[in-house]
Amino acid sequence: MKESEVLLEVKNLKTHFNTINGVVPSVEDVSFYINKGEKVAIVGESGSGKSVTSLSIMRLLSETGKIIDGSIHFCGRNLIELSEKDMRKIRGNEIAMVFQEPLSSLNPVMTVGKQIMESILLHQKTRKQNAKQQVIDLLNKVGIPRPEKVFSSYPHLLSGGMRQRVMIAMALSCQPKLIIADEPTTALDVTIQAQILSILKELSEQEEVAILLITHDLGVVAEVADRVIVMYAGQVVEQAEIFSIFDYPKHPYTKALLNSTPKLDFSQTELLSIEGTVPSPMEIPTGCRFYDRCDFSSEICKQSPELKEITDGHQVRCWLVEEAIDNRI
Amino acid sequence: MTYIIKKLFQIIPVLFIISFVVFIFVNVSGDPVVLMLPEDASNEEIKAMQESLGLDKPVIVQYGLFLSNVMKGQFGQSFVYKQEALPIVLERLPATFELMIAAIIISILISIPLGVLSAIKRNTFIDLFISGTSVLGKAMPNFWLGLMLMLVFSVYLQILPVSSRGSLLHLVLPAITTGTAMAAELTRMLRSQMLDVLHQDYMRTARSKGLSHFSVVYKHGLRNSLLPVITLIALNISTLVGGALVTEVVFAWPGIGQLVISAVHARDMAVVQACIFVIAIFVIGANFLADILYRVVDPRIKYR
Amino acid sequence: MKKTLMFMVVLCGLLILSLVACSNAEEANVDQEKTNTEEEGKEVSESEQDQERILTIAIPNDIYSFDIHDHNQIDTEAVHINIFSYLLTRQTDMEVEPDLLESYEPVDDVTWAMSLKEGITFHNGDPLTAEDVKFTLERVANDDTLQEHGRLKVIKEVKILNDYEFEIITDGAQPTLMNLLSRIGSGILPKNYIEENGWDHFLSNPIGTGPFKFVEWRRDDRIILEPYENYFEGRVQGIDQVVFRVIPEVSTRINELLTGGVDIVTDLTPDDMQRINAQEGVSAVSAPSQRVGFLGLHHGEEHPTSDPKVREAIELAIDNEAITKQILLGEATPTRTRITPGNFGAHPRLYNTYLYDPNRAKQLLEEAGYGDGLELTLTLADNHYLKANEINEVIASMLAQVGIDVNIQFVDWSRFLELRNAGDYGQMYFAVYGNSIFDSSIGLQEFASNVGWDRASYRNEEVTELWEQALNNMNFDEREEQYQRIQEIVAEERPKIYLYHQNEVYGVSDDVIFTPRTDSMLVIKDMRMQ
Amino acid sequence: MKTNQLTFLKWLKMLGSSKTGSLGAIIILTVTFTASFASFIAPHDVYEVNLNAASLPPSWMDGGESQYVLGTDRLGRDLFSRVIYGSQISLLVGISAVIVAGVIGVPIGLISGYYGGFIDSFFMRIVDANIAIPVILIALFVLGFLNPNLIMFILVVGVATWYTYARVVRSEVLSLKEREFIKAARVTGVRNSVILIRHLLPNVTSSVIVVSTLSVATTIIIESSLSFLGLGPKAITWGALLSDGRDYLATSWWIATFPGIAITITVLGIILLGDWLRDVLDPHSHV
Repeated sequence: MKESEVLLEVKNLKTHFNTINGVVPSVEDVSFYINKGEKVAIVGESGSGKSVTSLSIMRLLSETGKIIDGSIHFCGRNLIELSEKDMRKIRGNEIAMVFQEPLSSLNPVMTVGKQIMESILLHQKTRKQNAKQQVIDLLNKVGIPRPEKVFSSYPHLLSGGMRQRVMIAMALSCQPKLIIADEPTTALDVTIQAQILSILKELSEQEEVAILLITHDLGVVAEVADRVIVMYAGQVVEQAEIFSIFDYPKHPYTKALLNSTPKLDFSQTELLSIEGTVPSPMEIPTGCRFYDRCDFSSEICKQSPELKEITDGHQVRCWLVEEAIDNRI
Repeated sequence: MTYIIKKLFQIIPVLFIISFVVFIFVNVSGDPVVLMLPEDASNEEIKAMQESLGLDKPVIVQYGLFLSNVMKGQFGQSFVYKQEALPIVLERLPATFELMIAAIIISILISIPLGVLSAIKRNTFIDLFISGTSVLGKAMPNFWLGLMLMLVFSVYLQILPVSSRGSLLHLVLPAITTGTAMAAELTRMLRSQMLDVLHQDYMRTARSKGLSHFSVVYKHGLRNSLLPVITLIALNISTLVGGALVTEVVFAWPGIGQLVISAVHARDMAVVQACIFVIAIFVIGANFLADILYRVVDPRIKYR
Repeated sequence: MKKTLMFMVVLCGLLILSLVACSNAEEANVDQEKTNTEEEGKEVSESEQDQERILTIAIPNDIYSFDIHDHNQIDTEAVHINIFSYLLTRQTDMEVEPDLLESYEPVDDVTWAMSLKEGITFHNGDPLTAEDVKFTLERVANDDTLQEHGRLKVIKEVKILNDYEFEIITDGAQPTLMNLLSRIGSGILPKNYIEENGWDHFLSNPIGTGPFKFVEWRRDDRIILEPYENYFEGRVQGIDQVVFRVIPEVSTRINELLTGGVDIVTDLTPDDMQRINAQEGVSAVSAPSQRVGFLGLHHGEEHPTSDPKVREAIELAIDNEAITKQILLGEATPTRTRITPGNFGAHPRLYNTYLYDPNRAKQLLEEAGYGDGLELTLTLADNHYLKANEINEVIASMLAQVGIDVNIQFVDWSRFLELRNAGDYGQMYFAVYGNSIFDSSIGLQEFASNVGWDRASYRNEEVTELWEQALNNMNFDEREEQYQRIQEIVAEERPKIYLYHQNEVYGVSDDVIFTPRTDSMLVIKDMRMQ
Repeated sequence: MKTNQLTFLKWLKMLGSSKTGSLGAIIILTVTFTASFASFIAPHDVYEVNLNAASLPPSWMDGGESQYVLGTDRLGRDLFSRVIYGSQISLLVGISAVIVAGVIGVPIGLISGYYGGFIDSFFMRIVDANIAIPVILIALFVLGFLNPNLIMFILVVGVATWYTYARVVRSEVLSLKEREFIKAARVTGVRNSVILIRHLLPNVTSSVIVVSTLSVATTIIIESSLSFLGLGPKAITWGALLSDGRDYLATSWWIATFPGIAITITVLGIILLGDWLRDVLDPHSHV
């Protein structure tokens, strides 16, 4: 795995937001990588910086957000240094996104077909007629019945699951190398969630697309991902293969997450059981950021821990890791 | 369809109310006869004139007559023009219509780039400048703006004709004068709509497809922000007509505005009544159209 | 972001460009059509000799209709006079001369024998005959719904002698008949044309025997006339088309003149003269009109103005010259009578003079028992007469200086007429009256009988007697004396206080020779284009 | 008392944080102040004619006199004093017309929205009829046929613009009606009049205030347009000064310019303040 081709490599990413109250660090020193065709999940509560990370990769941060430091290498090119024009060639074409809320993420006054066709016409030299056929094929592929009809419907006429399929079709439309799916199933019913996830997984395998799945739901992670990155308060706190995370979680936060994740069916109400909330980016404590909520915190935790590789491909940011390993396993 | 029919049925009582109010006002107002006679006419002459116009009949009878005539499109003889009032008014309608359309087009042409720019450049100097100008546009009385534009562009620069209706050039200043207030309103509205839309998820989706900022704003943003603009234009038609009345006087534009103002001064009841009806139907029609248009353009509303 | 900005700038630029391009295209079109229908006066001044010479005149109000006998508007008659010829007409010096008539002479006190010039044709080619005269005059004389009826109802009958000769028989001796027949009332209509095509057809396609024929009337916009080739005095030379443009707003009218859009502008204020004269190529001209401004005073006993001393005090308190010099900038003459020079019965001693003595005015008020002050209401039609708002504000301040507090009541024109006719104008009203027939009978009749409509309640037996005697008096010298005597009595007793005789102000392009007329008519055949 | 002071301070602080809002407030305060103390501020009698000082330019120009800061009009009356007095009448007229419109429109909107059904459609048809005729045409019509004076003008504009309030209040009431506290009140049998006055009225106040501020501006503009058309209320209003001065635009520009500036700045202030109020009171509405 180590030697397989790296598709995306994020190194020491730092993203800040300028607000009326000053500069807010949202993502702090985040590093990870995705291999070709690999399915990686970033997990964390809201406010952990996982969405900002994904938007940083796409360079779609709102006006106030800014990448301060770090690099994002995609197929050998540093996305941060690309011109806006070159970046536009990558968006939708090589990296595509699937967003959380399919209704609001689709333009309400444009037909579904047009919206999908838009990126095909933008990135590929095809005639309109061909593009239309492509779109219908895509709609077929994502399991939409009667694609011709859906082609000319408006988003509000479709069901939530259909809309998300449309979003996936849109993401797949230019055969990208990476799809970033930002909470793709949160807004959907549980049964639909499963369908969407399986479509996503199947298609990515079929088309050899890598997936970066952003979610707060470990249940979803289990369904799809090969590897998991756990983020907390703008930092990566643990990174490992899916089995390592589920079987041998190291960071107290990951453990809490796992404990608080009930059965798949109740995933909506999950994280309430971890006491306290993610510290607001305004008032991040020095030292370990999980300090206030950690059951195991001690004096040393008042200093910032480093992300350390403890076993092959398993990294943890915690002073107590060794201790923890000793005690628990 | 049923929606359209329902809407059409709502127009009938509206017209009835207008007819009633118009009639009452005309009747409590003064006697038109004195104006029609020479300054040195005698009392007998005045009386004779009143009788010949049927102004000596009871008010109720006059209203009954009035209503049945209105249905037939007859508002009576204009005593100034010595002919049926409605054709006189309809004769002016194209001029006013032309002015209105031009004013609407100009205000849209002005407000779209300004409103969008001001939203994109939110809280910058450009935004402040545009917002300030649009407030000024609302704060300036129509006739004042018209006279100023005329002085600058026609008298000093001599690049546009001073007044009257004719070529497209003649239309420029009156249309700007009439449209400015609405352009200001539209700009302010588009700005806030656009600000709203810019934060919508589908804008991010569009950008994630690799569309340029411009096509995101114009292809995806503008269309969504423009929907409420239709409603706003419809709501403002009435005010726009009001502004056109003044503009017509300033630029000697031969439309309904000039007609109604001279008719009011001359107390030419028939013409005033016909003008009010024609304008009212014009405004109601425009609103009706806007309503339908909105339903056609916005796929989210089903209009059946 | 920068690119967006750039794009916006480009977009705006494109919009403006396309607008300009469109208008250029339009202009090109206009250029092509210039030889046919170009109407802009500006083009004329630049045009070569072989191009159309179009005279454009800006007037404040549209004409009422082409029923020349059913309006009471000087503005409208000023246009009509170019299409319709009258039996008699006033020359530029206001002398009455025959127009359609070859000759006219009295047969007895009530009969006039007249003959038409031969070979006169209407614009459709029909010859003018005595039939048309009879048709026209008897229509006006008999149809009491026509506004001109009041003036020509004195005509009892028109007797046709042959194609060109006829007699007018009046109701009693009518010394003013010649005055009446030199107005629009004697504008002759085409009998056959009207009877064949109907009245409505005539109103939309009027024809007359005048120097210009009707081409087009766009209501509230313009009236277009062209010279009539077979006009009986010969086709008007040097003018190929006349356009009357309706421009209600005075500053717009002036702007049109300054930019060459029109050649003549009517109805200006003296204040505008300075601006016009400051520009090259145009100038302001003025001429005495028939209009006299005055204060009407209520004589009802409940009003202090029924006291002659108060009335005299009011006259003495007003500095007429301040009004004529400073408000009207010299474009007016102080007067103490309504009958100004040029009108039959004018009283030279009462013209170009005024009484001003504020101290005496105060004294008179004290004598009348108003030493502690007096409060009066003055009613005025808002913005209706030239500079009237300012003039009345000044009068109020002048009266205030002698101890009369004046409360000015501004009302709109029709309301003013109502109040005036009902006598509900308080103690005073201000108005400016004209005199369309150049005779004292009209100007003085209100003092003589109860035909006055201001309910001023002024009565004077001598005045009544004199006026009635003068009305049908064919001895013109005696008649003149009778009228002058009435004016003396009026000036003495002050039922009205006359203030000034006003000039009419016009703006004229230097390309046009135009002499303003006292009767405010715009007689185009007397104008010349250079 | 103390809580009042606190809320006042809070508002002042909120106002201070908005540049445009505070600019609007400063303008309106200044205008209101001048209007209230016009007789103390104005150096001359507004009716005082002095033909020897006619058409003097502003004092800083050649030929200007220091006692006439903004110059004089055609009759030598002090323009500064007239503009100051104009603020008094213009504001008074604007505010009174708004009150008239509100007094008619708010109750109708409340009733229409609350009861719905026939009453609602009845009033809404009247509203439609009213909208169909431009306010300025109504004013032109009524004032042209009756005597144009200040009271008449206020009544006409008030009566012609009530529908704005009726519509705004009605739509507010329609959404409030679905809220729990109104539903609860209705179920527990609280009298309709009580619900209307105690529960609904206070909740629509903020929208009414926003609409009112902007209406004052509209009224001032309408007044000046009517003066231009020769049917304005005969009084020393800015509109009348502006429209009377237009004939001297080329010769004595100051006669019309200063009233024009006064109108523009005041309306500007009102709109800025109104926008701010809207943002603060009613963050959800955009139009």
